Amino acid sequence: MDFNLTPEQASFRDSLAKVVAKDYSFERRRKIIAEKARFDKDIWALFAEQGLLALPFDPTYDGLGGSAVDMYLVMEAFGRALVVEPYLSCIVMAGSLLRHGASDAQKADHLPMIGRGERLFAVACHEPQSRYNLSRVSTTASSRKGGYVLAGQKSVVYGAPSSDYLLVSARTGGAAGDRGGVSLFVVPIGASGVSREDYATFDGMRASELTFENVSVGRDSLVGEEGEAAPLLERMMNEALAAVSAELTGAMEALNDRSLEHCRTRVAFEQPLSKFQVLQHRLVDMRVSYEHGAAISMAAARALDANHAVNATASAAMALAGREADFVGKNAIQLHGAIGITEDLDIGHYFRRIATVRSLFGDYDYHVRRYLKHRAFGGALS
Amino acid sequence: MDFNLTPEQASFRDSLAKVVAKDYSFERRRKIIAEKARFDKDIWALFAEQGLLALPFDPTYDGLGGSAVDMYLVMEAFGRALVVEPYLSCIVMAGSLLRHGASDAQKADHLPMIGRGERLFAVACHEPQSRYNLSRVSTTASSRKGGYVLAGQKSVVYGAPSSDYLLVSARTGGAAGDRGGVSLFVVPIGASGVSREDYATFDGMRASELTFENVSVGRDSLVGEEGEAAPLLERMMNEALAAVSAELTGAMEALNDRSLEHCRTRVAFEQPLSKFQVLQHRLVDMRVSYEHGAAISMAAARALDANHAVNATASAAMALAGREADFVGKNAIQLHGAIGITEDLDIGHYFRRIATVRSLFGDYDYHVRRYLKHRAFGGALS
Amino acid sequence: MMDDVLGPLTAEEASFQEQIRVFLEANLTPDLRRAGALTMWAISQFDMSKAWQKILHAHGYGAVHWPSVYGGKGWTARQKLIWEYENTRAHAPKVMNMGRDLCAPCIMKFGTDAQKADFLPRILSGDDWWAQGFSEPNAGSDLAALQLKGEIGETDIVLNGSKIWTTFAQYANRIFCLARTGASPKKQMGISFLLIDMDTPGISLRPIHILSGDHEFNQVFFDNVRVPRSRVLGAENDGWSVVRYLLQYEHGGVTSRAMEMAERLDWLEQLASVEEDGEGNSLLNDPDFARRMGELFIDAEAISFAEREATALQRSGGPPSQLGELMAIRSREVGQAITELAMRAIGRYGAPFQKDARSIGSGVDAVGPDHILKPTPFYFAQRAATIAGGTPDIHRNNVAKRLLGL
Amino acid sequence: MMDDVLGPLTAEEASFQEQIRVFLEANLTPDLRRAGALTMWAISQFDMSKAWQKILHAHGYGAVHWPSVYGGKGWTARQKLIWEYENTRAHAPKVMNMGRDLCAPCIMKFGTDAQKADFLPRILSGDDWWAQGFSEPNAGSDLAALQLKGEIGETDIVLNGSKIWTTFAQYANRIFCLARTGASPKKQMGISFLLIDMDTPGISLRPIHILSGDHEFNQVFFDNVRVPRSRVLGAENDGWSVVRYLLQYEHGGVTSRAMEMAERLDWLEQLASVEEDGEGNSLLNDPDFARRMGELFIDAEAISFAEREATALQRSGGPPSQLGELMAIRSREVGQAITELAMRAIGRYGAPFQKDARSIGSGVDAVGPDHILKPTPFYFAQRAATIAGGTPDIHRNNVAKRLLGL
Repeated sequence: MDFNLTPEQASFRDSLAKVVAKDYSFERRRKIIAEKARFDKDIWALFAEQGLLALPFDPTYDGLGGSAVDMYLVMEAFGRALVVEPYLSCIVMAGSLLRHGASDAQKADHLPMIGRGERLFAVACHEPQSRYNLSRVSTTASSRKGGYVLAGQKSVVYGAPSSDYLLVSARTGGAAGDRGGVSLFVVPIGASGVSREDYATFDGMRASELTFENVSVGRDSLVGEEGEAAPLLERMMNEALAAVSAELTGAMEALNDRSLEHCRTRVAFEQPLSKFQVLQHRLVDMRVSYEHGAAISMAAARALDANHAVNATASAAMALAGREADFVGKNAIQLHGAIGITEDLDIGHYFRRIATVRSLFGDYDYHVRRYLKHRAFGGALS
Repeated sequence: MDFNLTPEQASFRDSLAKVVAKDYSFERRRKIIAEKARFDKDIWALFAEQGLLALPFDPTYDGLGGSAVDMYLVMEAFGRALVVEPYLSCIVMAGSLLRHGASDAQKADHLPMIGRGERLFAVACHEPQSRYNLSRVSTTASSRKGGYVLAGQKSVVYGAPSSDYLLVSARTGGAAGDRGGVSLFVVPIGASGVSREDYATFDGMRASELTFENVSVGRDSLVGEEGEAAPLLERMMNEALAAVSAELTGAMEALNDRSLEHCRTRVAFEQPLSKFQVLQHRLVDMRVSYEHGAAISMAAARALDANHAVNATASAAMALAGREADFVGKNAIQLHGAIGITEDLDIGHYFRRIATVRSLFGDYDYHVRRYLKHRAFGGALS
Repeated sequence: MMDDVLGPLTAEEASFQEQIRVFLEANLTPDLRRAGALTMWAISQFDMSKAWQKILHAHGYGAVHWPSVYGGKGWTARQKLIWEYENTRAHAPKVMNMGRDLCAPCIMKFGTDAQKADFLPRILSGDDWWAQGFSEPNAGSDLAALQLKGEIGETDIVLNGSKIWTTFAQYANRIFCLARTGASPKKQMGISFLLIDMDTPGISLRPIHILSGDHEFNQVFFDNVRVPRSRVLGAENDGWSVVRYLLQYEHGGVTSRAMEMAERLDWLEQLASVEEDGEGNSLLNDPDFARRMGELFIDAEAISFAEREATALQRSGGPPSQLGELMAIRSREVGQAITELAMRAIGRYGAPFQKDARSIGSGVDAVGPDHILKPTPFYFAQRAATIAGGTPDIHRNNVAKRLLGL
Repeated sequence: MMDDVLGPLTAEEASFQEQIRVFLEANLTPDLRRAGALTMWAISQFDMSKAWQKILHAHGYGAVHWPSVYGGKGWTARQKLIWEYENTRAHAPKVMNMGRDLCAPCIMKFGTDAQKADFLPRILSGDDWWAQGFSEPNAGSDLAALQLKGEIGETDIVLNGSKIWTTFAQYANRIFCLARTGASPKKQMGISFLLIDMDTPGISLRPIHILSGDHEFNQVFFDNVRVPRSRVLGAENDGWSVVRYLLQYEHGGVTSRAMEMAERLDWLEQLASVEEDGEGNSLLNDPDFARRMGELFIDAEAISFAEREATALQRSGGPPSQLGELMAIRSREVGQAITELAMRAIGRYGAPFQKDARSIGSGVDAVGPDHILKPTPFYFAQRAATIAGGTPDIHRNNVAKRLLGL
């Protein structure tokens, strides 16, 4: 989709496309995910060098002050390339919590290091029964002299295996499910009492199950006010949803390019597939899906930048981009036939990522409901 | 669909097909609906002569003791022919209430007359705010010496304009929405205090808005026990849903036949439409819809006959047959182009009937929920 | 939803908007608004739409999109959008537009000075009403297959054959038609574009009622109809050039899909807010209804954003979007789905056929509450949205060819 | 749902059912059941499925569908259905069946006495495991386009080329293949059906992992592989006759779609009953989840009824249904949709990749609760349901031609 970008944004978009095309081929990705760590330090250094890791941060902390539209452009490119390094969890998500919640001292401590690629964060805010509800926190933070003691469990924490620090949500008051009483803490990954089970995920990344037993942290590890983390987590989720939607848009674009090319060259029944009318129409519908997914995803980025209708638009984006990507992913597999369902071709890896992020960030139904909740009905027409 | 019918049923199906083909052409239907009454007395007499009006009734009352499968076959044929006479409201619905609820004296009074086509009933059990909930009754029946006095309003009562009697639900106890406290009464259409506004409906039929003001009826007009009409109404609704599903199945079959024929003969871009692969596939999908709609509709008939899982299967049928017929109807219009959306061709009349019965008997969402309610989840697998 | 369509206004735009609002407020009678709100297909009830055109003309708004030399306003794209928006929001009648929006631009482009002088002012003033005679019984999606025969004589062209799907021809006093006036191996050639008076001897009509019950279309028969050769627009036998120009207007159009959807969604929401779920609660809180509504809102958000972004991109000097036909595939479907859900919303009251009660001035009361009058016929009429102007299959063929290069 | 599949049983059937239940109860170890329950695609974990075949054979159930002369049971269709049902219900492993269900019927029909004697008993006993070598890199949906070259010599046929999508070939000791052994203008001619030992020199494998992570397929390379001419099944160059016979078994099959769906739906329901909605309530009560589940149940009710009705019709002497291919279009989609909803059911725990934890005997513990192991890889593996055996587009082409006569 041709967006109404500034000249700077347009050239940023081009340069991102070149970077991933040159340095993040499917072959290179294959090598990265064949390694246990699934984290290429050279790539991360390259991202740092390109300013991508410092993009959303304030210049005060060596950041570039990028907008949500800028982040859209990064995630779109990463979606095309199926980047597995933890940009989403570290820069977008942990970055959001630190930008909006951290004290000046915390920012000064962490953001420049993150921006240089020398420190990584992961967000440990989901629990086994929380599904997509970030207020459903059972992990506790009990106040002790000079600090807190954390106890509980966090699940499917992306990026944790390669992180130095965790941002952990824990309850300082209220009951599981209450919006109030959730607090956020910076915890070094190696802190005493933190145990970790690392594993691979279907989308080529890594995550952990984390257990906190008697983990002592200082009062200065609190991010934001005690018991007031819910709005921070909500903002983070909205930024994550916009970013994921952009990533899905990039994936759709790549899938459509590959599918079109495949149909032009693959012959069956003595004709290229692209000569069959049903397949032509399928390709058109896939393009329709891409265009609508791209539109709503950019709408979410612009809503973040304008700080207008953020919850509703972020969920609209995740709902629709997710639905469209699902359609494109399934049909790209169908058009490619058996090779589409193997690990040999990129098509299936896009499909796995699409399915997985919908599991991680909420499916269509969930986000339609969230949209409805934040877009209150009743007499919109004056 | 080829059902596993008895030889008698198979020949009944054939004879019904012949009757409607011969005596209920689209031309004849056009003439019938151009008349204000939209009720062809000769046709009704013919139905009586063929035994269709006495079909579901017990032989004790001059009925034929037909099964729900038999009724399926009638409604399937009527669906193909778009019969506008009030068979569904009078024979299926009022018939159900009388069969299952009426006293021997009431049956002896009414059923033979109905079977001979000499008396017609309509079912006045829906109110302006009741939607599909037959327990949401605000009409009241106050007990008076020797009888009751009815007051209230009934809406969109199909068949009322041509009826002699109404079956009216009214509350003898409980509050609107309570299952208990709903009673059922036989009321002559001309009873003092009954006022009627008749009108045409989009599907070529007629209905009325009815107002009951101080309508006195005798105690012998009560059908079933006082306050216990809810199960009768539920049974009636299940029989109606099975019948409507059968009707939709017949309509789908007709639409598919017409569409196939149209695509074989209509030329565009120098080829018959049937040569375009997307249209071939559309026709296949329409056939798929028909087959599934037919299966679930017959399943509902068999469930009624076996008196097993009746609520769930009737709603499954209405949900699915409705969804399939909607798909077939819309696509039949698309395949026919502009002429499909005119009153000149039968295609659009099928479409109107399909849309209208879904409004009258509940849409897909409603029946999926009703199915879920009656098919309780949880540990079906032993 | 309507509130989101325009986006933020500049001070200048706000004052322009205010001026339009004042005009509409002062001139739109309840009947006119009702006619606008009860529009089933492209055009509102004719007598109302005619009355409204007279009012528009009297205030200089007869054809705001036209170049000012012909009586248009010379507005910016943004001003035109605000005009459309305010008219939509106020439920102004939709004027029979085949003359103003389709034929007039062709006359301006291809017409002789005499043709311009004869026809344009009368369109503007609402004295002439044009029908469009393109489709034929055997030339629908494949327009160039048309067969209306035109024999070119010394002074006249003699027409024999028929046109069909001719919207509101019963109200038109003129009709522009395509006729096959020359032989050619290529079917797009040998066609002439004719400007015809409806009262020419030999023209007769057969009414066609659509599923909403409305007399929307006609078949127009031509039996030795003599049309002066001066009534050819553009060159004889080169009518296809005119058609191609016209189709830009028909397909591209000036109306905003997003606005149409937004208006419908607001209407749907209002409907649902006065309906119950059968349990005594508002239909808006029914989980299934709310979900379907939410899905449509989300679809509309994407379409609306795409439209605004494309407009903004063009305004800032970017290329015009190549995606119009592609985007319309989905937006037409969404537009239809809204009308379908509206019919669902009114439950069993979707059944009554109330053409007369809908007709302004008929004096016939509605059965049931007034808000049930529109949904069913609107849903039925809007099935045409995926037929008129090409079926989705035709559009997919085009997009596959033009955009995907297949 | 499973409870509805068989319908009412006669006393005789019930006692037959009881006998099967006793056998399964006594012989299905927890590991075997787990292997059955964790089947991702057509066949369970090989070592488990092999062990199960040995047990089946030891009890006379090695190939219940075969004619009794070859060691089958000679059961009625109804008894076979009850057998399938009880096996499905008890989660018996799905045995690698290309030998037993596809190749064996062809050997019975086309094989020489020597071929029958050599191959059939070893299939029955679980000593031989056959792979199917049909598809090639350039012959998928269009099978007859195959190019594996077979040069017919005096005693041997020499093969060069490759086969692909060869399920579980890494476990097979035999493979049946189609090779192009003669020239012909019609591509279905000149093909031979060969019975080949996997340890023949010149055969090599390239493993292919599917999206579930499983090593499901292989590419099988043939480099001057010599196959004795005695290993041709049927006539040389007339392998297509054998294929056509075989495809009846592959497409028609003995398994019940309704049963497969019912099993999945019961599983889905169990999954949902142990999952929460994020607000502390059961996922079963989530309106969206329940609705999607209800929709699938309703779809399955129709498919199940159609299957029972067709079976009953045939049993009562009616014609065999012509609708198998048509009905499978929808039922495959529904089968996939169930797996997709199952992945949705487990929420964020859909992400972990746990191939080892799924493998019986690996000793690797699951991350998260045990019930999350299956949904994601199952969903991914089941994408093959609309590819293997023909895409929906291919089936629609066939139905359009054969059933609609287009």
